[in-house]
Amino acid sequence: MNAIILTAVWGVVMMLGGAFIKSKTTPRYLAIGGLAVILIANCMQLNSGLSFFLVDVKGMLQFSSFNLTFINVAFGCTLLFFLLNGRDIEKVGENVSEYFALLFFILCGIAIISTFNSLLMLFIGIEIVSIPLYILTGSDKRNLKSNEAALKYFLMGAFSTGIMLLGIAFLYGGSATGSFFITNIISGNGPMPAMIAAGLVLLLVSMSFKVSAAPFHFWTPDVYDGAPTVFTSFMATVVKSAAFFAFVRLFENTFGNMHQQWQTLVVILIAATLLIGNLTAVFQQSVKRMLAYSSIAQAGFMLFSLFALSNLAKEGLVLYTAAYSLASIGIFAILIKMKDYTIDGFNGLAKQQPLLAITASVFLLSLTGIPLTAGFQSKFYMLMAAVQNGNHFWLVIFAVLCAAISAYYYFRIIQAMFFKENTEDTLLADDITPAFKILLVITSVLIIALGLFPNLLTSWLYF
Amino acid sequence: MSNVFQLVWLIPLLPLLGFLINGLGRKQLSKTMAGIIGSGTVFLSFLISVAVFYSVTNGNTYVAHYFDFINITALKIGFDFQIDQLSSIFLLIITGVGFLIHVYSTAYMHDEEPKDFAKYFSFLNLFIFSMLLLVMGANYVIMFIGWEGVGLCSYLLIGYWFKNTNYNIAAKKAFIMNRIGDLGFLLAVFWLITKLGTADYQEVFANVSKLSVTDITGISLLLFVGAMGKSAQIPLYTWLPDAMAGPTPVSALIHAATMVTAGIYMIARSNILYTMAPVTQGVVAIVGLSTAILAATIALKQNDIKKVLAYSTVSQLGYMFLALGVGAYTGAVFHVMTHAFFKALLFLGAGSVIHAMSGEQDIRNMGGLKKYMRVTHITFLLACLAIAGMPPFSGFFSKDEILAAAFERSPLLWGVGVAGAIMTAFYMFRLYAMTFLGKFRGAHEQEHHVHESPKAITIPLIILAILSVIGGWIGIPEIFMHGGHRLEAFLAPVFAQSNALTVKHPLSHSTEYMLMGISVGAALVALIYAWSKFSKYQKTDVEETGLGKVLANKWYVDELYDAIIVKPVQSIAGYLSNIFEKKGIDGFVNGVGKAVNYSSRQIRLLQTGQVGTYVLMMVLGILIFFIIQLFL
Amino acid sequence: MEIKWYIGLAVALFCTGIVGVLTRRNSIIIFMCIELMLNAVNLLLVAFSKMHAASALVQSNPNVVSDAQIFVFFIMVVAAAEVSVGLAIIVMLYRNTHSVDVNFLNRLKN
Amino acid sequence: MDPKNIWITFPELLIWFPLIAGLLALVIRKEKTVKTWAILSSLITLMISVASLYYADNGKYFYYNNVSYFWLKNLGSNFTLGLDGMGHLLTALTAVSFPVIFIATFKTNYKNANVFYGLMLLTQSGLMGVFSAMDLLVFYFFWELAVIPVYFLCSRWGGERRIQATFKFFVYTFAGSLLMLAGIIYVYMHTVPAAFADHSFAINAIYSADLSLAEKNWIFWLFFIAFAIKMPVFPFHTWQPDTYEQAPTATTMVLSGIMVKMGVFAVIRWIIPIFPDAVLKFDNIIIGLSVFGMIYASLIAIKQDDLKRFVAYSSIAHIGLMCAAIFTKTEIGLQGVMIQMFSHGINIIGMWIVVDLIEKQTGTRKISELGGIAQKAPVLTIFLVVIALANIALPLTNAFVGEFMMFSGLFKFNMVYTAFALISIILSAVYTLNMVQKVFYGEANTITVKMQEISLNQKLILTLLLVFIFLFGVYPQPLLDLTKDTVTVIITKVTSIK
Amino acid sequence: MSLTEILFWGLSVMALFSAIMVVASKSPVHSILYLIVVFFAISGHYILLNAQFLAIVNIIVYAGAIMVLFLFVVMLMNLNAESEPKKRRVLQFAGLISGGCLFLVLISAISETEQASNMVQMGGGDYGLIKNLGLVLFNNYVIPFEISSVLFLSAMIGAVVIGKKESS
Repeated sequence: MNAIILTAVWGVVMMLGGAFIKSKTTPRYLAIGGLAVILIANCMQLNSGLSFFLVDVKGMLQFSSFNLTFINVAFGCTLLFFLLNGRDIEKVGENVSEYFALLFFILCGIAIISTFNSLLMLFIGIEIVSIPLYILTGSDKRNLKSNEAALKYFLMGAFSTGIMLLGIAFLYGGSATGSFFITNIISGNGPMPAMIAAGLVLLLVSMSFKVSAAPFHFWTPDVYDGAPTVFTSFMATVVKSAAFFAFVRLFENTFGNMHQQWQTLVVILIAATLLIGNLTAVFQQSVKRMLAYSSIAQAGFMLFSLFALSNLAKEGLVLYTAAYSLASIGIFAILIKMKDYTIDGFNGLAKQQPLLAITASVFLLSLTGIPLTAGFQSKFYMLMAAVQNGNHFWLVIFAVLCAAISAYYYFRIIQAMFFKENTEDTLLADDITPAFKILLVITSVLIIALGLFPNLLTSWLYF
Repeated sequence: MSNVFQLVWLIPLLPLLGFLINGLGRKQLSKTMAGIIGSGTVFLSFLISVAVFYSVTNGNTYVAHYFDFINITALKIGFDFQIDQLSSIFLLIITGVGFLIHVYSTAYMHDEEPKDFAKYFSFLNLFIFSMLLLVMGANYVIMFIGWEGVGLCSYLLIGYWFKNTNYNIAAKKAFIMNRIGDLGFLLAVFWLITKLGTADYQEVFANVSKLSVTDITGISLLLFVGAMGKSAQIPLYTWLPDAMAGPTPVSALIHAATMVTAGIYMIARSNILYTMAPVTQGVVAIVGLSTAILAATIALKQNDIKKVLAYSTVSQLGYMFLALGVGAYTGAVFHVMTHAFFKALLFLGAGSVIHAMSGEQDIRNMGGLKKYMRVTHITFLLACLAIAGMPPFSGFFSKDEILAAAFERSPLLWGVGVAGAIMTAFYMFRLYAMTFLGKFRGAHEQEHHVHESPKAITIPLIILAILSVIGGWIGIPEIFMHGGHRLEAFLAPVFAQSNALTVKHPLSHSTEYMLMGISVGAALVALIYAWSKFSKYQKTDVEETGLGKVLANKWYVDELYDAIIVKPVQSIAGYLSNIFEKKGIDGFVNGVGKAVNYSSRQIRLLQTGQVGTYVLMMVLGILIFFIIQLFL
Repeated sequence: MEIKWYIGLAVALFCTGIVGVLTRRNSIIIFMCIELMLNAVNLLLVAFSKMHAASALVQSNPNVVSDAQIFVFFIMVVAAAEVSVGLAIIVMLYRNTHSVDVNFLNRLKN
Repeated sequence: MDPKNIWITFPELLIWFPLIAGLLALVIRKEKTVKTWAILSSLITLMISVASLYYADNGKYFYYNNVSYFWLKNLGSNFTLGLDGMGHLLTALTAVSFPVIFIATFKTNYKNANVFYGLMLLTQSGLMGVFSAMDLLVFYFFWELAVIPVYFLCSRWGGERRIQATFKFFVYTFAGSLLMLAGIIYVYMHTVPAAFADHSFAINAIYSADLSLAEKNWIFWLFFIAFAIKMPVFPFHTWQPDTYEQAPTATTMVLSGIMVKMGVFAVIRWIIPIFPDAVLKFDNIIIGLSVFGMIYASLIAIKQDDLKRFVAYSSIAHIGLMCAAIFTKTEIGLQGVMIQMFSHGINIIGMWIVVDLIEKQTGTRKISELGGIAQKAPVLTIFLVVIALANIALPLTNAFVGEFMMFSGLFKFNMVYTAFALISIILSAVYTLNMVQKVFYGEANTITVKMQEISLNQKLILTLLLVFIFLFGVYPQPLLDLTKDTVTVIITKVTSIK
Repeated sequence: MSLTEILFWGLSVMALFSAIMVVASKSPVHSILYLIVVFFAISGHYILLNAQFLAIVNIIVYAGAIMVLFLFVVMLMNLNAESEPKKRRVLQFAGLISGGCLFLVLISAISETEQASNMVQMGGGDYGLIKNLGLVLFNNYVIPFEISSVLFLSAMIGAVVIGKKESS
């Protein structure tokens, strides 16, 4: 509860701050400080179940240590994101504190969808996440790309909302007791009534849309490409992770005991997502767009948690979200500093900015899933969960082959940075502050630490 | 006497030391020093060998175990030496003849640079070492070590003048053909190991009864393949003539006296296997005989003095295999010995001639040398008589024994053998006559500096000449002298097992006399004819025609091999490396990459950038999911 | 009245909305079609609520029905919020390009 | 003192010391210093390994050679290291090779030498890990980690086509090891849960995994393909010639001398004990493949004009024999493989050193352009000839023992294969002698005329290699004793199910 | 055929027809007007189902506020029939087909099940009255109610951020 309320409140604070604070940098510090406090508060709730607000949530929200840990991960990543990219947020437009306010509202939504227990909360939460995102996507108003992205995102997002609502309606209609609580929509594990099935498919589709799983991923590349890069970074990491978390929680609690009856759909989703994501990423010239596709590819791997729906899978999901978010935030942070977003723009970066190059390669290796990085551990968990599940082992094989393809495009950047010379020696990246470098190093250290000892994170999930 | 056996390990070690000293110190050592070290070490081991020889006369066998070469539960191969009558004889031949040739070389190679001189001697010593290893080893693995070692040395020595590409090619050919033979040898050894779990002579021969007939036949045949390679039998004989590229002493030592007889040693060593495999015996006999004939025919038309000798070597080796094939192991060894004497002598003589003619090898440009080089001439003549099988020279006894044994098996073998003997007599005396008789046909400046060779060359010649005269008297057949065949008595323990298995039905004296008479008489006729024909030979530049041409071109065997083996292999290799590897396998691997790229370029077109199409896709997706979920 | 008729009607409206989204290029119309879809859902929810009201288990859980109607209420709330943002975006777009055609801007693709 | 509480064990030392040394090397700026440091540290590693060989007897000194700490406990994977006979052998090879490589390439200068040597040392640490891992997951970790530095080494300091070639190598091996990962997980999921823990990656648990025949038969391939790519076995070999050709020679030595052994090692350590039935089922296919690969590679080697490619293909042929010998599952064959792993490492590194010397001096690797070096550099020639002859397994050189035993193992398995395999022995003689003749004999030409005799330290190194070659050629017994136990264990795994 | 049924069918036909007109009619203004008609029809249905509160809210919020907003925007841009370029026939056709298929699939899947024949309680039951809804809303649904304020806040900020003219 702490997280939800505090973020909402802090969002309001930021909003009002926008009205009174003229300085451009203050909102940043305000936001960072606030988020830190919120993080601590959430930790307190996680540790000792201590909540500042005694609210009877009527079972609509559920604050298990599992959910709270995920909120920690999401907020932690966001904090890192603020620290790394605060200055760049200021560059986007002039109403900085509004952006921060929106970001806080999104965090509030994230807190909701990672603790929801009723379809209503899910719906509201997702809307709270989406609507500010539409705005942030379009926040670079002069830039037509940004406009286009915003429009596309908005229209398709609204459309998917419609789909989701129809699904919810069918679930409500189909459920014997007529309830919106995810846990008692279905009782027993008999064959699925048609209405429930219809609702399931529609929900699956709309959630797949949110986590950009093929064939419902089409908005992703365009929106990620068009949105201001800072916000792309946020969207592609924290928001997507949260969506995944909601996705898995929803399906586990609602349809968990009919798992076998809808696994096929997930298999199709995974196969399509992995294939399209990886294959399309190969040819991209713009790193930003390539990362967009790679995020689709990574989603394919995360979907394994939906495929397996075991404790291992859920641990894996949290680990994966952490690993993926850390690495992507890092690589985006570096990308933002680059002058030229094409892969050739990275040529010879190792000469000019060795530290950037090294950390960047750590992030990329983690995304590829090389051992010693968190990326490997998370993929490893996912595959383990999938194998443990027992069906469709071929899917695992397929997944690892796709991972091999992913090495292909991630390493293109590494090659550019280390083994290619930049022909005209212009400055490749600018305003690299020492603090920024330190943060990058910290991030990579985190990644490697998680790669060595995933228990650091997973051990928080249950107790 | 046993203390002698304690010294056995010195026999191979001394030449090895010589090799090391000469090899490492070749920059520092003077020629004389190198020569002394080279010959001295061999001489010492010769002395020890003599002692050893006398201590095995009483028929005992000595096996020395030094350390485990390979020792695992499945297989134990010790680094062991076995000294018995057979090996001691070979020890004598190798070290004795080897020593003479070392001495000879000191003079023959005198024009070499000091360091090359030392190198030469180190190689010679290395060869002696490997050869000794070959004959002393107490199991097939040690034998194989020596076996490949001598192959290596012959490679190094043939290619001694490494600047000349043809020599290198000849050396390579020798090595590779030997390798082909070794393949057979190895397979045989593996077979033994697989069936008996050991490669020790004594254990193998003791348990030979455990082997099935197929096993024995297979093993013995494969061993024989090895012998083909080393001892230059059909089809692997073509390297030997080319090997004449090496310095003449090398040809004398390796390609006449010792290495090429390794095959005979090996078969004699494993005689029991052959006695128990009649099929193999047949094969051996036939291969041997046909080699003898083929080589002889080729030798008829050769004009290079060393080539003639080389082919005669091949054909003599053929005789030895004939002997082995018909079970006359003693005869084979006997012939090895005598052949070692007179063939070494012939080569050394030829070397002396070449030396005198300052490198000229074509006998058409020689003639009338007898008045210039007395010693060489006499010794050479003696050797020719010996190889032609004229009594009482050594060759007569050994060859006669072989022919007799062949007759026992079948008169046909004998007949062909005699034909070979006749040709031998003919081409040897053609050679002799064209070289020493008639008048000098060489250039003038050559004539001026034709001279008798120095002592270091002539003395070995004389010693060998004596040996090739009297060498045969240790094997006088029964009919001349009772118990005259001392060699047979001496070797009896080695062949005891086989003799026990073979039923002897000795020829009546009359037949034996008749056979001898025929062969000797025929040979004599050929001899005289050749003498008279070629003593007044005139250089003519008429092209050889018909059969002559074929013979002069060695039945075109090299061309044949080139066409059916070398060329195909080369073209296959070319195809594989240029087409199959690049286009095929690597093409596939890169093709995967290309495919990924291509499909990437295609799939990304789905991303049309139009909301309409995106939503359409989504709706289609929904449709598919519905159908799957609700109706399947 | 059997529920299937309501389902039929709602789904029909919903699909009409979808068809609209698929076939039109004017972003405002598309947006309106989406609103149509939402309303179809609202109708369906209310119908379902009354269906559950008819079934016996209402007694066990009295506010099954009102749950759905409140859900509808929230949908309307959200829809209102969405509309404000959506129209804002469309207007912004119009300001920059003087067009409301969804395919007019096609910089982002492949 | 009680051996139980010794504070560090040999495998740890062997892994951590190179790692730390490498990290230190990264920060040293001066080139000379970093070179000396690299040599020094590798020598220390060598000493450590020698010491470990002294304590090799696991019966007596178990606690010196085995260690395990908790790692991913909840996954049942502990950080378990251990050195058995095979481990000792290969760590020793690694420890010997690196100083040799460093000293031999002392003359070559690299830009940012510190990074170069740092990465080299990291590679060493990774290799040590691979050879001493007693936990499947740990093994996989090191298996990947050993490759990453090599990737950077090759693509940073390699030849002009380095990036593509190395990348091909990387993706190829990466794909392979990912397949293996899938297999690993599958096996792990079928390990019998221990009393308290869940499934486990510990070597014994993995060995006794409860897999049905059908499962074994196809999981086997997931592992085998990964290792086959690394070895490489025909037809997975095409990355190798390109990589060897493009990589900097020092790295090529590591690749060919040690890395390929990873594949062979892994097959022996993991495949045979885990999938004995599958091994029995597929041995014919694989041995056939390997034997064909031997002949194939030898034939191609005949046609190679580039010395590096030439060596690469000859190495493929040798590896083919090792692979075949492993799958004969005979004691003698496996012992042969053990010796050959060591010998091949020594010999091929020697080959590379000579090739490198020639390239450095003449600036070309084209066999057709060289010739007559024997006049200019007789000593070099002698070394090359000896190494080349060792490479074609001439008796009394180390390779002979190995190949002899492997062949007789193969013969035990099947005579026909042996006959074919032996053909490649002939071919190897053909191509080696061709090379020797074309490069070293004949008249010196304009390119080779400026060849000079090799320097002292190179002489020393090559002499050292020669010592190894002849020592283990004449008296291989120590190696055999070292690996005897390992082989027996492996063999029993197979024979027990027959 | 009872009165409610007649009303039901009438309203349904009206709703469907005008919905189709929304999609089909050229000029945006017409579409908006048709949409308003749809909303009215749906409100009618709500009343039939005795959900008065929703009926009213629907009229006020949708037909009143939202549609007016739409109308306002359309007027502002003075879009007319000609301003919209034709979409490619193929796409339109495909859209039509797939939409129809979706309809058929859903209906055919659901209408057969026994659930589908459950009766709907027309009229009766006072769940839909403001009083009850209000009670439930402020007891059980206070959390979402509060939280939706966040939604509105963000929507508001969004409108501001996007609508505000950038200085410079």
